[in-house]
Amino acid sequence: MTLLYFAWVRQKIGRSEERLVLPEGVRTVGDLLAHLGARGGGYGEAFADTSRLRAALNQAHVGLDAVVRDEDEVAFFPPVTGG
Amino acid sequence: MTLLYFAWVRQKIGRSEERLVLPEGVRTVGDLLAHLGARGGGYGEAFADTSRLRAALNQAHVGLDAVVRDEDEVAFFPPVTGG
Amino acid sequence: MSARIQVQTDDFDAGAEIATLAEASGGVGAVASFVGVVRSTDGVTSMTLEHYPGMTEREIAHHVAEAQARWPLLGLTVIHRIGKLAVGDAIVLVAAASAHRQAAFAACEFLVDYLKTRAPFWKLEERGGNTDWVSARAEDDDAAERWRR
Amino acid sequence: MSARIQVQTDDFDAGAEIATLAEASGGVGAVASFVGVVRSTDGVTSMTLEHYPGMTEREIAHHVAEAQARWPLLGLTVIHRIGKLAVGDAIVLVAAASAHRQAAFAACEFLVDYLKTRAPFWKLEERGGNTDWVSARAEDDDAAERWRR
Repeated sequence: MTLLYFAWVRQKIGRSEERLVLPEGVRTVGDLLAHLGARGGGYGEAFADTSRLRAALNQAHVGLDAVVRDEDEVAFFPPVTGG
Repeated sequence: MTLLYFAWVRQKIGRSEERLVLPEGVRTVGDLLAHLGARGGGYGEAFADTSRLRAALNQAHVGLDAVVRDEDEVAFFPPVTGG
Repeated sequence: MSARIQVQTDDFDAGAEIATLAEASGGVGAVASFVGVVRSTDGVTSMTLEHYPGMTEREIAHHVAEAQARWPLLGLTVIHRIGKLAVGDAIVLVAAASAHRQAAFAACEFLVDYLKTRAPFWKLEERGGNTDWVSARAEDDDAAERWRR
Repeated sequence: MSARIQVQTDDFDAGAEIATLAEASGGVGAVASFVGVVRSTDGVTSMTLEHYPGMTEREIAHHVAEAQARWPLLGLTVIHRIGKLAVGDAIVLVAAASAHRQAAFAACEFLVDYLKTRAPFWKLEERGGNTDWVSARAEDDDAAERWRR
């Protein structure tokens, strides 16, 4: 799967994109978020407070309960502030 | 006083402006309207249906009960259609 | 707050007017605007706008002042054209600037509603060789009335 | 109905965009528009806009289609800028054309509300040497929510 990070999520992690093979035990966006946060460091900081995070699955807004597959594009970012 | 006519009121009367000495017995815009309508011809046509007419006294919208004086500018016109 | 009120035969540049409002103060975050356009309703080919010089400017200034009192505005522009206009031509521009969009949109809609029901303009529609004075719309009176509530 | 959606670093000409909508069809009587502008809030000197390429266009297209379904529109234009912008610079243009002003205003406000809460843009404010990511405003969520009622 492709992971994308934007705004301060990107800054804390230190990269904007990475590839990942769907890890064992990861079924939902929430699982994926917990898996990444457990890496610690910048990931730990970026994913510490899920209330400040939003996610998109294949370029559509989703909740943490959305199911992810290995071929998906998943993005993590703060609440949007455009317009 | 100065009388001004706009849109189809002007067209029916055949002029856009005229001077008039406040006629005896004319106290309000409504009196003035009746006085002018009594001239007949284009005036009679223009002032036949008061529900289709609006008036301004010294460049402010007024009702037929507004009191007119000899130094006033009074305008008669249809409901406005700008914007 | 600056307010620009203009009655003119010439066309206007809505983009330039909006840019002027956007740059009027560092506090401007939103410019809402409205452009009225001559429609080809039932075969209309052109339209001639007549107005009451003097009263027009007074009426617009009066409602501009009311808008300024009701909303925290940072700039207002009202340009109304007169004379002969073709289908697709712009008739009027109303643009309002504020820190946030709610005030800008509200002031813009308020001024358009009042222009339609209070500003002394009259439209003469031309269809081929025939002309007709446009009738006032009851919906416009209702739209203006809602601001009194 | 034509809809133009654009994400770009360059500035736009709001007047030209409005004129294009005005002339799109003889039935256009009203063009309502919104221009968002960089404000100098608390000493902001410039701002950098980041977005999610691909998703941005999809989200905007989705809400443009919803606006078209809700109101009788004759044209819609959404231009959102990205990259570094200075105070007073235009960020976004939303313009909606219709026969009458109510639909044009409603569609324009609807799209601005949804851009603010759904389109994946993020603003980084610069104050001198310091930078801060702008926080989402609860008022914006409320503004978008009212269209669901």
